[in-house]
Amino acid sequence: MNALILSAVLGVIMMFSGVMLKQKSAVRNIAITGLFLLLVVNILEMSGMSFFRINTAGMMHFDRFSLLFNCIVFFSTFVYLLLSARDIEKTGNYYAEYFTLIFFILCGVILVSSFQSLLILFLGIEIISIPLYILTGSDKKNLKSNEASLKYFLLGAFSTGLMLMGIALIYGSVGSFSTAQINMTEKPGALMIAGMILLLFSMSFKVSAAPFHFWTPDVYDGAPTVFTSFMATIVKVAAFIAFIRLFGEAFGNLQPQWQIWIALITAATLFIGNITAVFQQSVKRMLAYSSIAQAGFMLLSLYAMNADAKEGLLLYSAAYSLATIGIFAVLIKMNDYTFDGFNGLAKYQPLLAATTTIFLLSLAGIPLTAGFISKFYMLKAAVATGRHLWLVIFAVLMAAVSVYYYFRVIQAMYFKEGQPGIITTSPVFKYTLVVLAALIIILGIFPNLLLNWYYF
Amino acid sequence: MPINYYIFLSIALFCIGIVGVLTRRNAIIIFMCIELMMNAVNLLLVAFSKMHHATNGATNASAGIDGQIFVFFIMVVAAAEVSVGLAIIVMMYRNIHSVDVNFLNRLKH
Amino acid sequence: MQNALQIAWLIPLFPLLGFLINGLGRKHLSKSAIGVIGSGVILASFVMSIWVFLQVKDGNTHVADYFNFISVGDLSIPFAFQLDQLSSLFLLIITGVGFLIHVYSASYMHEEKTEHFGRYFSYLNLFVFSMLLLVMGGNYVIMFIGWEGVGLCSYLLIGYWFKKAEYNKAANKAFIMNRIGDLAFLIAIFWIIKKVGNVNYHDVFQFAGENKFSTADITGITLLLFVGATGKSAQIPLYTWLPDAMAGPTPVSALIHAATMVTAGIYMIARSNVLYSLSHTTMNIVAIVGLATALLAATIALKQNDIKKVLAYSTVSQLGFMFLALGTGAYVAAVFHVMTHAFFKALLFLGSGSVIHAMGGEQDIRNMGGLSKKLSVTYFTFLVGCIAIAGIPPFSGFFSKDAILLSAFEKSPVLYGIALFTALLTAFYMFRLLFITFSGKFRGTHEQEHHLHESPAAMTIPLIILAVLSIIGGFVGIPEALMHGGDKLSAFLSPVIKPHEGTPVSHSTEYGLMALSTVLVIAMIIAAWFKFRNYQRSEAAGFGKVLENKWYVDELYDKIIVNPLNKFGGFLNSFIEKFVIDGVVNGVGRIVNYSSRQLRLLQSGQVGSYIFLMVLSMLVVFVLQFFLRK
Amino acid sequence: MIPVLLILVPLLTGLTSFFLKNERTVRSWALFASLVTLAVSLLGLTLLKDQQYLFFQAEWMASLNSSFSVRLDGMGQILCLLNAVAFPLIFISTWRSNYPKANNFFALMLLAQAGMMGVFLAMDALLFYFFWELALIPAYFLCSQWGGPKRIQVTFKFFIYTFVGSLLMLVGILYIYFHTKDTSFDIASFYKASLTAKEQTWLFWLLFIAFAIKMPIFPFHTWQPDTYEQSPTATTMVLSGVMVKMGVFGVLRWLLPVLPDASWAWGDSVSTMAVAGMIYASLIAIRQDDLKRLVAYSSIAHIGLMCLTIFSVNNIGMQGVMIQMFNHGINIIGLWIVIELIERQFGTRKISELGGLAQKAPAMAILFVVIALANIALPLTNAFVGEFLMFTGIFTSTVTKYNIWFTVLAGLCIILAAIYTLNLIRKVFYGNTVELTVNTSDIKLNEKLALGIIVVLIFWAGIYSQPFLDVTKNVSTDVTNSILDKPEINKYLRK
Amino acid sequence: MNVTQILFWFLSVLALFGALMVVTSKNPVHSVLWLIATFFSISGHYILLNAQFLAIVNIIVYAGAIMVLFLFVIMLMNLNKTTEPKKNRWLKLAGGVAGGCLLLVFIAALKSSEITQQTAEVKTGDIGLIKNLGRELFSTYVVPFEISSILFLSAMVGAVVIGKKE
Repeated sequence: MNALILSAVLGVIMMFSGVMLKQKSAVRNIAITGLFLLLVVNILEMSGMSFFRINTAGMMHFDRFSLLFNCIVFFSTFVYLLLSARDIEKTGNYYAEYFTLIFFILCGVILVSSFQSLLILFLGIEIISIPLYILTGSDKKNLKSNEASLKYFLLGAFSTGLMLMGIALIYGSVGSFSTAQINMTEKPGALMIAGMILLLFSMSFKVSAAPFHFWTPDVYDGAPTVFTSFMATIVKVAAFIAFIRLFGEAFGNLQPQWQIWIALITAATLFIGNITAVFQQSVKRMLAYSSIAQAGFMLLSLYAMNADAKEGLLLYSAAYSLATIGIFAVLIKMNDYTFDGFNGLAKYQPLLAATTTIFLLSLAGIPLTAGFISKFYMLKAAVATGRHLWLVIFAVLMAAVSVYYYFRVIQAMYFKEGQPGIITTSPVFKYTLVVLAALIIILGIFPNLLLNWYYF
Repeated sequence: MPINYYIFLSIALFCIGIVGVLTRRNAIIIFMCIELMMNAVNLLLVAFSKMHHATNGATNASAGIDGQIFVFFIMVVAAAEVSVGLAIIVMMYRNIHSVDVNFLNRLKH
Repeated sequence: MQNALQIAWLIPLFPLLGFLINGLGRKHLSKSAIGVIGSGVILASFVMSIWVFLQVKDGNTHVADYFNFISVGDLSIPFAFQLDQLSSLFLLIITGVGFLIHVYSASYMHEEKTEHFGRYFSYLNLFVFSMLLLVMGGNYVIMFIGWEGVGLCSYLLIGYWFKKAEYNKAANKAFIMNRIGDLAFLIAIFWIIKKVGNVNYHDVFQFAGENKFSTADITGITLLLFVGATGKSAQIPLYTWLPDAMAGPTPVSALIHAATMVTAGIYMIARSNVLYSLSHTTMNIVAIVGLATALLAATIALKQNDIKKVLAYSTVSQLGFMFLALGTGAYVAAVFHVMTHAFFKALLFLGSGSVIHAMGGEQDIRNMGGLSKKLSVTYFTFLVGCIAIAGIPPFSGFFSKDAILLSAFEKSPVLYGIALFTALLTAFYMFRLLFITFSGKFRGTHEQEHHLHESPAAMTIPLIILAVLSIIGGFVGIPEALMHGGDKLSAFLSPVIKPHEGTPVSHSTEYGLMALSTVLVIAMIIAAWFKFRNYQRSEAAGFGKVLENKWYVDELYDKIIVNPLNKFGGFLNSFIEKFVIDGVVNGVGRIVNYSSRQLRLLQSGQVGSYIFLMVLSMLVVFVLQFFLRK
Repeated sequence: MIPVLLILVPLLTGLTSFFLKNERTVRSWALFASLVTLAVSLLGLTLLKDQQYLFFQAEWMASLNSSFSVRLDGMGQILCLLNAVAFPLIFISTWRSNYPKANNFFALMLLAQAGMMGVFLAMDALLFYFFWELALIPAYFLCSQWGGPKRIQVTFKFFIYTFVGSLLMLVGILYIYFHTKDTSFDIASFYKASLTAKEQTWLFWLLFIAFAIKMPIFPFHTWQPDTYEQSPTATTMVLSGVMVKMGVFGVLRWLLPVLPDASWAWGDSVSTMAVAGMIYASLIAIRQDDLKRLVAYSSIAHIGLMCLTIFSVNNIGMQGVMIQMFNHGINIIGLWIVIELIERQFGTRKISELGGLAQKAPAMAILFVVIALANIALPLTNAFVGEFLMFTGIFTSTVTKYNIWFTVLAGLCIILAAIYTLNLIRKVFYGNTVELTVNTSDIKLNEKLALGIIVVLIFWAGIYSQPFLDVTKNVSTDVTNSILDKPEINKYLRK
Repeated sequence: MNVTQILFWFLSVLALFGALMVVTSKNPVHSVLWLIATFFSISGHYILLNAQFLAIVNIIVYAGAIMVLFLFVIMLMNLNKTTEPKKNRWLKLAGGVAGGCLLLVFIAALKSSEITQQTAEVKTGDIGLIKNLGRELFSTYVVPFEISSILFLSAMVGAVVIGKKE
């Protein structure tokens, strides 16, 4: 609750700071400081210091899982701002408003990570989505950005419709929006199952799982790269948390009904994400597909829905967000988003290349990186179910395919000759990248540094 | 009224909305169809709300009220969505002087 | 005096040292030093061998375990030497004849560069070392080490002039053919290990003695050992390397053909006589293969024009005789023939070397003739060799060959008949060689004629010594029929080789057979004299052509084994590997790429189609969930 | 203590190497580091042989029941020794090779060494997997950065291929993990895992494919010739000398004892594959014109023999495999050294373009011939001992009824090996010089030193192999008995 | 059939017909008008269900504000003519068939759902009254209510960011 209120307040503060302050750097610094504060108050809440006592009538519950997840999100956003805040400012004139929207989105993230009622889930998702439509279209002169925004909006609204229908059907069956109530259903009727499936679809849409992923490549590609970074990481993992909470807490007892569908969706997502990414020529679009592929891996946790899955999802959120933010931060600095644009980067920017390599290795799931250990947890969770092992094997095969496109970037950077456009980076940027890379490796070797928080 | 009537009516409206989304090319009309879908949901929710009230109203006077409140929130969200959505459509129109979604094909593959 | 056996490890050590010194110091030592060291170490071994022989003759035998060569679990293979009658006899032959060849080589190879001279001697020493290891080894594995060692050395020596491509090919051929035999030998060893759990002669023979081998096992083991022997001792089907091995320097041929290498097979079978005696099948096969080889090689030798090739085929043929002896159970006769053969074949080869030396490297007998005048020592010693190999009493070859023929007769008159026929052929082609080379007119170039000279003493003295040995060497094995107690060799070897248990023929028959063979041989010689005394070059035709081309066996092998193998390899390489196996692997990649390209099209950019696909999948899920799912 | 040092020394020195800028310094540093590793390895073999020095365990991922536990047992000893010996040899022999960005090169080499050390030492499945990949990544970068013209595609294929394998292995490991009694990654728990025959079967294939790709076993081998051909030779040495042993090692440590029933049941199939691969690779080797490819295929054949032996499950053979891993590593590094010299001097590896080197470079010729002959297992060289034991093992195997066939067919490869090796020697070293080789110079001191050491090792292990055999004695018995002593298998054995 | 039922059927038919007309009208303005008609009929349903507050809000917010906004935009863009070019007929058909199938599947799946026997109260029940709803909204649902302000804030910011001409 600390974080929710603070981030809403911070959003308003940002709104006004845009009006009051003329200096961009001041606005930026406020935002970064604000995020830091957010992180701090959230950690305080984790350690039991909750500033507000508000009765949510059982509609929200801030447990360790959600709080830890929020920590990850805030930290990722913090890193994201450190790396890319300057680039946010370059997108358009309303830089303060962009920060405002980011804070509002964080509100939504907090909501979806701690909802106990479908109403909150719905509100949270809308609070995430609506600012995102705007951010996507924030590069107003750019037709691609326009197009992405409109597509996102139309498809997003459509999926909202599906979700509402699902909620309505479930309400009809149960008579309540409370997840606990829903989960108490003894014998699910058609209404319940239809509602659940509709929710499955709409959540799949939000996490860009196949076959509801179609918006993702276009939107990620069209949106200004800084915001793609934000969308592909923080927003996506937030959707996942909502997903796993919803299906764990509201439909936990219906697992036999939905597990096979999740398995199929997982397989389809892995397949489409990975395979389609192979042929991409633009790194940005490749990353869009890769985010679908990664979503496929994260879906394994939903499929498994056990203790390992939750731990794994936390790890995955951290690993995936950090690495992707890192890559996007570097990508933003590039003039040319194609693979060839990366040619010879190692020669001119060894540090950038080295850290990018670590991020890519992490995404590809190579051991000693956080990416591996999180994938490992996912596989572990899936294997622990003892069923549908074909899915696990399929997943690892697809992970191997993913190596193909991630390594194309590495190949371009290290093994090919070329002259990447002039890249200017600040020292802070570089240090942050290095710290990020180090963090990914440390997390890869000692995942317990993060997971211990979950339990203690 | 048997609840099934309401269910079928809502579903029918909902599906008509979907058909509209599928068949129309005008972004505004697509958007309107989505609004239609939401209204179908609203109707269904209210019907359910009354249904639950009919079943449980004896023990709990406010049984089913949450359904109507949900409808209220949906309307809130819809309003917000419409403002943003129309803004986006207008922005789009400014740039390409069309609201035909078939022209949205720079981003593909 | 017991300690000769204790320090018998010196025998192989000397040549090994020689190998190391000559090998490492070949650039720093002078030629004479190399020659002295190279020959000296063999002499030292020879002296040691005599010492050992004397001890063994007194009835002392010794098995010495030095260290564990391989010890794994229950399997323990010691690095052991076994010094007994058989090995000491071979030691004498190897080091004795080997020494003479070394001495001869020092002179023969004097034209070589110091560096290569050193290399040559180091190879020779290594050769002797390997052979010593082979015969001294106290178990099959040590024998195998020597066995492969001689194969290696023959490879090195045959390819000694490594600049010449065909020499190298011959060397490769020798090694590979040997390897085929070696493989069989190895498998036999495994078989023995499987059954006996051990490879020590003592244990194996004891095991065999207790009749613990099943018939299948014993037949399998002995046959495999025999296949090994065919490789090393150039029997059908693995004999073709030996004539090609003439590519090496002539003394090397002498060493290979006389003292070492080719006798290894005989030694091995003689050593394993306990096993062989248990398997009649194998024995018959050995006899038949031996005889067939003897005949085949003899026919080929009839038409060869290369002086060394003739000798080579004669070796193959003689080895066939030895196998015939082994196959008929006359192990002693085989060993006896090994010994006499060592003398006269070394003599013949060295003699031919002397001729070649004199002719300035010319080896084709058609270009020789009338050399007897210029090369009198060579001529006379060569003549002795020919008489010995033809088997005219009282030359050594007579006694050994007679023993073989006799055992063949005891086994079956048919064998005897063919063997005798082969022996006659031997006499014929040897004297053909002699006459063409030494009689008649000189047919070479003028330069060669001018160059003709008798070889230096270092070469002729070994010839003379060997000639003497060829004459008297047979007296250790005079048949009982001629002299009571004359067969000293059998007596000497009796602890190792059980006396031959055949149905003995009567002495009168024996006399008859001896007389028959002697008379016929002399007749053949006379026939050869008339035919070849004034040889004129002529092209072979018809059947002669077939013989000249060695029955086209090499070509046959090329056609049915080498070429198909090569083609198959090429097929695997260029088709299976590239298109099938790699094709599958790359195909997976291509499929991924292709599906990527196709799947990409799903992302049409059209909102309508996106929603359509979403609705479609919803439909599918609903239908499946509600109507098809149980 | 020792195992930790074995991993840490190359790891840390490797990481520091990234920051050394001077090429000479980094070369010396890498050589020094590799010598220290060698010293540590030798120390573990000689002075500090007690268990307390050879075992180390530290907490790591306690929630998964996985710990950082490393132990030097016999097989680890011999392979770590190989690993430790290989690197100084490689560094010495390539002292004169020029590598741009030498610091990265040597750093990656050392990291690869650390990874392989870890593989050989790990006593925890997860740790094993970690190191398994850690060894692969540097190799990938080494090959793609410093390799031949087609390096990028080829190495990439190699990487993805092996990566697929290892991911499958990971799935297998996870499955076994959930079926251990105490849900632990510890090797002891793995050995006691309770798995049904059906589960074992598919787990077996999951793991085996990973190892088979690494070894490589026909038909999973196609990455190998290409990769060897395209890699810088120093890396090829690492790949073929040490890294392929990871596959063999994996089978010995993580497959046979963990899945004994399946290993026994599928032994014949695997053996058939191995034998087919041996003959296949040998026949192809005969037709190769490229030195590197030839050696690559010969390596496939040799490894095939090891695989065949392993699945014959026989103590004698098992010992053979273990020392043969060492021997093969040493020999093949020797071969690569010479090939590297040839390539560096003439710029070609085509056999058909070379000839007559023995005249101009006798020392190289002699050393090469010795190593090549060792490679075809001539007696008194190291490989003979290994192959002899292996063949004995195959022949006396009690688990298969095709042992004679396997022996004979595998034996054919001995002959084929002789054919291609001797042809190689003949064409490259003998005969007359060709245009390219007229002005050949002989090898330099450093190369002589490296080759000399190899030759010494060849003869040492060939003549007096007992010390090596003693090291692996217990391990090999354990591995063998893990299958043979199982009652349900034991009753089917052919006595 | 009493008045309620007649009303119900009338409103239902009107809603469905309106909805169909929204989808099929060539002229966007007609679509808007038909949509408004549909909304009115839905509001009628609300009244029938005694959800008076929602009926009013629906008319004010939806039919009034939102649809006017739509109309406004359409007029602004001058789209009141039949500007929509012909869409591929097959695609249209496919869309229609898919939607129709979905409808069929839904109805088939839900026709025998767990609550088939239940009925919705018509004309009775006071939960839909403003008083009750208001109390509930500002007690139990106050947090979501407040949170929805964030939504509006972001929509407002969005309208500024997107809509303002530069």
